[in-house]
Amino acid sequence: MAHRWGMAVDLDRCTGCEACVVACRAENNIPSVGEDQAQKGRAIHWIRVERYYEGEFPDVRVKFQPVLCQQCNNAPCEPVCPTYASYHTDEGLNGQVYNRCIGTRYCANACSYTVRFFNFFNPAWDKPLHLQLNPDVSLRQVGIMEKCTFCVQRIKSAEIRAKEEKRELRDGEPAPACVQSCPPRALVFGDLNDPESEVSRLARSRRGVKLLGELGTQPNVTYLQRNEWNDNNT
Amino acid sequence: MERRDFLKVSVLTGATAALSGCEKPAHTLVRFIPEEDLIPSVATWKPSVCTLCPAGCGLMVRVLPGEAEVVRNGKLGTIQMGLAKKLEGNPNHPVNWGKLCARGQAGLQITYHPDRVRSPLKRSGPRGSGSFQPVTWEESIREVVSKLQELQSQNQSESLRFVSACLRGQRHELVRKFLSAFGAPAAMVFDPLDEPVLRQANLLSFGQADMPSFDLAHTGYVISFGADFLGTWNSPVAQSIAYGEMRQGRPGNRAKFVQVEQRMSQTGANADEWIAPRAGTEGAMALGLAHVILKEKLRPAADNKATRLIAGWSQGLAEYSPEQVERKTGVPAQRIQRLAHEMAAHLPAVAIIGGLPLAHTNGLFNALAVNALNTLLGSVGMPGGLFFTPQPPSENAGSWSSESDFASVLLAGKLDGTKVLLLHNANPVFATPAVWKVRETLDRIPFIVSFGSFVDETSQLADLILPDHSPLESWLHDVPKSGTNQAVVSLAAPAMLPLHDTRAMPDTLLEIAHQIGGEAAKALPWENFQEMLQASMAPLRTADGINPPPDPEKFWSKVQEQGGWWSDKVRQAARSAIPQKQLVTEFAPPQFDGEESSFPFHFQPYVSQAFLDGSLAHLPWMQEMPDALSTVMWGTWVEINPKTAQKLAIEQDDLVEVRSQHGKLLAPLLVSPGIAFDVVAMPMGQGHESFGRYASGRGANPMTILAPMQVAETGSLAWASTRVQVSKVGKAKLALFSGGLFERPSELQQR
Amino acid sequence: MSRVASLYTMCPDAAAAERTVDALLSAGARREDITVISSEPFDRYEFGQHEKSRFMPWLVVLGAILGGTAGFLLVSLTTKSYPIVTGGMPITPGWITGIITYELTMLAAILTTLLVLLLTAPLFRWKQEPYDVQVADGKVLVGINPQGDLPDKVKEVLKVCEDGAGGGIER
Amino acid sequence: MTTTPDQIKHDLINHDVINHDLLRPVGQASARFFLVVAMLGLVVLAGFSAWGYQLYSGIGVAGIRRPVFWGFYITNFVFWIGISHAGTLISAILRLANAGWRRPVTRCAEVITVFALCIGAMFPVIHLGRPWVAFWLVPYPNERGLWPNYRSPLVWDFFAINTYLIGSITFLILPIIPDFALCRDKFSGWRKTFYGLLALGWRGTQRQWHRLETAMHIMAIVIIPVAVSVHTIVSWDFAMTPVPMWHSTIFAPYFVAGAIFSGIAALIVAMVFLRRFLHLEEYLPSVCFENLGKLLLLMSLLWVYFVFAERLTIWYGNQPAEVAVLWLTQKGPYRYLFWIMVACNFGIPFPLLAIKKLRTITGTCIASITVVVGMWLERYLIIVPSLSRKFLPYAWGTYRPTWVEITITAATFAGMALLYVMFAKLVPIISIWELKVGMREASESMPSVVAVSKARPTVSERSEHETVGFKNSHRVGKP
Repeated sequence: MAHRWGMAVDLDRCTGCEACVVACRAENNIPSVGEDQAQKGRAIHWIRVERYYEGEFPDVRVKFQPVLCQQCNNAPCEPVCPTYASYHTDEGLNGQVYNRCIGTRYCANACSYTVRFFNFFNPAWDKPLHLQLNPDVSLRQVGIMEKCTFCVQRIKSAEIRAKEEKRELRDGEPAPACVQSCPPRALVFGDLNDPESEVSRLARSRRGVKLLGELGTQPNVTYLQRNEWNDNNT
Repeated sequence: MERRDFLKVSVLTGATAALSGCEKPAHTLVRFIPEEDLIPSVATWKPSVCTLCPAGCGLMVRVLPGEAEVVRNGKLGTIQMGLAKKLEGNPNHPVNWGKLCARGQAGLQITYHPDRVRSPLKRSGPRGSGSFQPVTWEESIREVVSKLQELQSQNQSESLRFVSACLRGQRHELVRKFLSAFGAPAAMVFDPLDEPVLRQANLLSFGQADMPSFDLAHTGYVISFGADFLGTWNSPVAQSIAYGEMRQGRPGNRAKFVQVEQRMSQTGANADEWIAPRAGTEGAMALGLAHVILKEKLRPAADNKATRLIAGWSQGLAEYSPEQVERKTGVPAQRIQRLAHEMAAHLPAVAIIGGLPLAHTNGLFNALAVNALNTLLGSVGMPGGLFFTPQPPSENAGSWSSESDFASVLLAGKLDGTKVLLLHNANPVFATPAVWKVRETLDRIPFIVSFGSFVDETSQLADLILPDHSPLESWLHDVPKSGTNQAVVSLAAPAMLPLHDTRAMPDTLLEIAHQIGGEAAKALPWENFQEMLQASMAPLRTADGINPPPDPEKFWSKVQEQGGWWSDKVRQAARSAIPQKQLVTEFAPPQFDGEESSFPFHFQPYVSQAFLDGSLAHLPWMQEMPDALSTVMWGTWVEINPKTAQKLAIEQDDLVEVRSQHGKLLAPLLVSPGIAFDVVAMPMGQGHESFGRYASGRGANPMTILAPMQVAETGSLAWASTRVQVSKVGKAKLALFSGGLFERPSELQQR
Repeated sequence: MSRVASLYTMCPDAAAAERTVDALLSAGARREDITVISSEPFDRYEFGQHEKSRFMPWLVVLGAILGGTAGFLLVSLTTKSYPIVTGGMPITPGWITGIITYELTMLAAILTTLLVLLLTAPLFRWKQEPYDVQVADGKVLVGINPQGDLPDKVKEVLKVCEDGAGGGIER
Repeated sequence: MTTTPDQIKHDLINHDVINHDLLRPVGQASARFFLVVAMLGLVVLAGFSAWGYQLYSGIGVAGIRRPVFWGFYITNFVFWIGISHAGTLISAILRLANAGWRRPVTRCAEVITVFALCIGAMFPVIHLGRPWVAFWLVPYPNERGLWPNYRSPLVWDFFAINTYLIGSITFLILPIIPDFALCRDKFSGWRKTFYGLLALGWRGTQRQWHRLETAMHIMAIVIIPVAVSVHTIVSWDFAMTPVPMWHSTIFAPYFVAGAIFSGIAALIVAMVFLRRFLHLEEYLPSVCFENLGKLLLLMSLLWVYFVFAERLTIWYGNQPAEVAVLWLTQKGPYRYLFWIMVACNFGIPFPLLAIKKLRTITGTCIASITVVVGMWLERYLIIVPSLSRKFLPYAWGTYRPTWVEITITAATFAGMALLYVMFAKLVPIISIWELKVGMREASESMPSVVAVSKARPTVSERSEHETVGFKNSHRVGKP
C-alpha cells in the first residue's frame, strides 16, 4: 500500500526552541542570505516557529506555532506552475523539481501558508563552510523556488534500507530533520495510510485541527491545539 | 550487493557535485529530484559530545566522504576524507536522548568556520592590534616552555595563571594536575553561563555545590522564578524533553506551569500563568507561598538545613504574609494565596530558580528561599521534584570548589602579579562590565597564551595563539552535572580528521608539561590525551558490577561506540560533607546602581537564545536564526513595553541610546508586549569587536554598561542590578522575520 | 507595331469608369477581361460586384473548426503522450481544455482570413499590367486584357473615353 | 455633361490635399524629430541596461521579496496588456458599428494595441527568475520529457496573448497595404522600392478591394472575443489563486472594463499628440475626442461601479484575511495611493467628461492622462497589498521597488512613445484610403445634383441589367 506522509504538530509541546529551524538548514543546504537580504525579508527558513502574542502586559501569553509546508492534498501551488516544477508526488508530497523551475514565483503567491522561498541571488558559502553541504540535497541556484520536502531524501534512504533488509518501514523510521531534532517531541511524522501509526492516531485526536482548513487545501499536517490548564484536570 | 556499490558511487558523485558547486552553484549539476530518481548516500554515524554549554549533550555526527583542502605537514592539498555533515542527538545518551537544541546543531559550523585560526600565531604588532603571523608548533611550544621554565627558575610558579570556562571531566583533571604540579594557583573559571550563586545556595541548602536537575516529566506543578529552562538555562534539551511529557505525556494529567519574571523569556512564553513581580523580589514571593502553605498547614512543616537558613521559618514566616509580600513584590495577595493552594493541591510540585533572580544583590537569598520552598513542598530528591545528578565513581566529587572565580580574583587585584596567563575557551574581555577594566588588567600581563580557535576580543591580546582542534576533531570527555538521574561519562573519539594545522589543547598541554619536565612531567605521564582518557575509564569497567568485568579492550571500544559510559541503574547523588558556615538570611531589598529619578529603568541583559553569552555569535546559522520571540536576525535590540515606548515617544526601529552610570550603548528598539513597564531588556551575545566575519562589528554588547554590583556573600557579578535611561538618537532597521505580532489582528493593529 | 498587351483608360471618377465599363460591355467585351483599378473601394458601383466573395467567411469558419480541433488534440492527446507524475491529480480538466481550444480556434480563424486574402486577392503579384500611378490621384483605371484580337468597337470606346488625357494604347 | 469638369477638378484637389497632408509626416524628418527620438532612445537604453544588470546579478536586484513576489513587473504587464485593448477592440467595435468618425481614429488605435502588447508581453519574461529558460512554456516535443502545465493560467496567458498579438498585427497591417501602395506611387527612389515591397503588389483592382473589406469585416468580428478573452485570462492569473481579494469572480469583467478604460485614455492621449505635432487638426476633428470622451466617461462610471461592487462585497463578507487587505488599502499605508487612484479614475475625469463645456480636446486629454496614471495605480493596488497581507499574520511583509524596476518601468513608457513616433514616420498614421471613402460617402450622401444627374442617364440607358435597379435604388435612395 502506498504511503501518505503526514505530520502532527503538538502546539502544547512546542516550546519555540527553534531546534527544528536549524536542523532544517543543516539538512537541506539552506543558504544564509546575510543581514541586508534578511532585512528585505528574503531569509529562507523552510520551517519557522510562528509567535503570536495574546493580551497585554501584565496578562500576556504567547502561542508558538511551527509552520512548514503543509503538503496539501489539494495544493494551490501545484496547478499554477506552468512547468510542473511544483507537482504532486505519488506519496502525497508537494514536490518541487528545482531545475524545472523557471521562477515565475506564482506558486509562492498561491501558497496560503507562505512557506515557499525564492533564491533571489546565487547562494554562496565562504570556504570551507561548503564542506558541510549535504550531497543528498541539490543546491538551488538563482531564480529558483524552494520549499520543505518533508526531507524526501531521508524518506528515500529509509525506504531503501528497509528494502535491503527485506522488511516494511517501521512507524517513525523515516523522520525529517525537524522531527528528529525536536526536543519536546512536538513534531511527529509518519504514514497517514497506516491507521496504527502514531501520526494517524494524533491526527484523529480531538485537539487536532488543520491550519487554515477552511480554505480546503486538505493539508497532511495536523495541529494539536494547546490545552488550557484548569484546576480539575488532574 | 551491487546496489550497495551503486550507492557508494553515488555518494561520491553526489558529494563532489555539492562541493564543486560551493563557489558558483549556477554551475553545479542541480539534480532533478522527482523523488523517484533520488539516490541518497550511505553515511556513517559517529558519536561525539556537545561542548557548547554546560549541559553536555551526546551527539551523533553524520560523516560522509568528501574532498577537502587541508594542511598536512605544512603543505596545502586536497584529500578525500570523512567530513562531518550534520549533528544529531545521540539516541542513547541519558541527557538528551537523541534530541538536540538549535545551538548544538549549529556547532557544526565551528569546524568549517572560514575565520578559524588555522595554525599557531605569534603576535606581530602591538597588543590588541590583532596582527599575527603564523609560526610552527615546534617554536611556539618551545617559547611557552622557556617562559614557564623561566618562572620556575625564579620560583615564581604561582605567577602562572590559567583562566577557562567551566571545565569538566578529564580536561579539568589535566589542567588541575598540570597547574598543581607546576605549583601554580588553581584555574580561574570565567563562565557567564555558570550559576555560582545557585551552586553556592545548593551547597548551603543541600550540601551539593552543583546545578539541580528536575523530574519535570512526573511533576504536577512547576513554578519557575526567572529560569529559562526551556531555552538556555542548565540542561535545556533534557528539560525540554521532560516538558513535552509534562504537557502531553500523561493523558488526562497536564501539569500547570507558572513563570515568574519581568521580561517574558522563551520559557515564560510557554507558561500557563505568567507573573511579573518587582525585580529582585522573587525570594520574597517564594516565601510568601511558603507562608500560606505553612499557615494553612497545606503541607507538613519542614525543618532541615534548607529551612534553617531562612530567618523566621520556624515562626511560620510571619514577615511574609500575602499582604506584606504584595507590598514587597507587587503581586496581589489573593494571587499568592491561590498559587499556594494550587501548588499544594497538585503535588508533586517543584520550584525552579535561575537567571536574573540570582543576578540581584540579594540573589543568594532568592535562591535559598526557593530551595526552602522546595523542601516544604517535599520535592527534594522525590519523583517529580528536584534532584542532583549522581557522579560516576571515576570522578572526585565537588571538583568545582577547587577553582576560583575569575571575577573575585580580578576584583581582589590578585591578577596583577601574573607573569604568564593561559587562556582557554573564555572571553572575559567581551563578557565583563567595562568598569572592571579586564582589557587593561590583561594588558599588564607580560605573556598571554591562548588556546582559542578564533581571534576573539581576549585572544586578540595574546602573544601566542596555539589553536585548539574543533570539538569534532578532538577526543572529548565530559561528565554532565545535571539533566539526568544516571551517572554519565560522555566520551568520544574525533569524528573527523583536523582540517587545519591545529592541535588539541590537552595534547599541547601534555607536550608542554613533558618539555618542562620535573614535577609536571611526572604528574602527566601520558603520551597523549587519548591514553589519559583510556586510563581514566578503567575504574568504570567494574562499576556496573558485572562479573567477570568486560575485557579492557572490548570495554574501551564499546564505550567509544556508544559515546560514553552510563550506568543503567538510577542512583541518588552522594551528598558531599562540606562544612558550611552558618548563615541565616532574610529578605533584603535588592540594591540598584543609579537613581530611579535619573535612571528610571531596570536594565536586564539576558542570555540570548542564539548566542548564549556571545560564544556562538560567529556562527552564520545562529545569526540568521530568528529569535523565538523577537524574530530578529543578524542583530541586537533593546526590548521595551509598548506603553513605555509611547510615554518616551519612541517606536519600533528607532535607534535608542541606553545609558547607565558606567557607559552607554546604541541599539534598535523593539516593542514587545511581554515586558514590565519599568524594565529594559537586552540579549547578550552581539557587539563583538573581533570574532570572525559574521559577528565582528555587529550590534551592541549589554555587558559593557553594567555596574560593578556584586551578589552578597558570593561576590559574583550582580548583572541585573543596573539602572538605565533610554533616549532616541536616530533611526535603525531590525531584520525581523515576522510580520504581525497577533494572530487575529484588530483593524488598528493592521496599520 | 508591337501587339497589344493591354488597353486602358484613366477615368476621372467612379461614375465615368462605370460608364466606360458599360460601354465596353455593350461593345462586346467580356466582363472577366475588364479590370477596374481605383485608389479606394467602390463597393456601391455596379462594376466589380461580381468580384465580391461569398465563400470567404465559410473558408474562415472551416479554418476555425480545424484550429479548434487542433487545440483540443494538443491539450488532450499530448499531455497523455507526456505522462507526468502528478500523484493522481488531473493533467487537463475539461474547463481548461476549453480555454486552449477557444484560443486556438480564434488563432486559426485569424490566420485563415489572412491566408485567404493573400491568395485570392491576389497579392504578391508584382509587375502586373495594367497599372498607372495616376490611380494614386483618385483617377480610376479601366483596362482590358485583349484575348486575341479586340473588336475595333472596343478600341473605339476606349478612345472616346480618352479625351486626350493620359491614355495608354499599345504599350 | 457640363458639370463633369468641375466635378473632376474637385475630386483631384481633394485627393492631392489629403495625400499631401497625410504623407507629409512620412516624407521628411525635422531636427525636432531626431531630438525626441534621441531622448526617448536614451531612456529605453537605460531600461535595457537595467534589465541586463538584473540578468547578470539576479532577480534580487528588483525590490520583490517574500511574501510580495510580484511587484512592478507584473503591474506593468497587466497595465500594458490593458492599454493594448485601446485599439483593436475599439476600432473593431467602431468598424462593426460603422461609425463614420472612426475612420481617422482606427489606425492610431491599432498601433497602440500592437506596441502595448509587445511591451506588455515582455514583462512575464523580465520578471522570471530564470528568463533564459522562458521557452519551456512552449509546447514542443523536448528532451526534458516535460510539457507545459495547461492548468496554469500562465500557459493560458501564453496562448491568449500570442493569439491576440498575431490578430492585432494582422488587423493593423491589412488596411495599411493600400496606403503602402499609395506611398509607392507618390514617392521616388529607395522609398519607392521600399514601399513597393511593403505594398505586396497591391494595385487596387476591385477584387483586391472587396477581398480586403471582407477580410477586415471578419477580423473585426473575430478580434473582439479574442481581446475580451485576453484580459479575462490576465485577470484569472490572480483570480485562480486563494489570495485575499484576488479570489473573486468579479475579476474578469472588472479587468476587461479597466482595460478598455485605460485603452481609450491612452488612445486619446496619443491622438492629441498626433494632432498637435503632425498638424492633423482637420483630420482629427474635435468630434472624435467628443465621442471618445463620452466612451471614456461611460467606462469611468463602469469602473467605479466595479470597484464599489468589489469592495462592498469584501467589507460585508467581513472575512478576516480579506478585510485585512481591504483596510490596508483604505486606511493602512496604501491609503494615499488608493485615494489618488480614485481621484484619477473618477474624481477628476468625471466632471471633465460629464460637463459638455469641459469635454473639449484639452479636457478629454487631461482626463485621459489622469486615467492612465490611475489605472496603473489600480493594477499596483490589486497586486501588492493582497500579497503583503496573506492569511498568516506572521508571514506578512512589505514591498519597495528598487531603481532597477523603476528604470525599466520608465523605459517602457519611453519605448511606447518611441515606437509610436517611429511608426508615424514610416506609415501614414491616418488610414488615407478609408478617409477618402469617408469623404466621398459624405459628399455623395449630400443632396448633390451632380451625383444624381450623373448617374441617372447610365441607369436609364441600360434597364435590362437587373443589378442596375439594385444599384439604382442603392444610390438614389440615399439622399
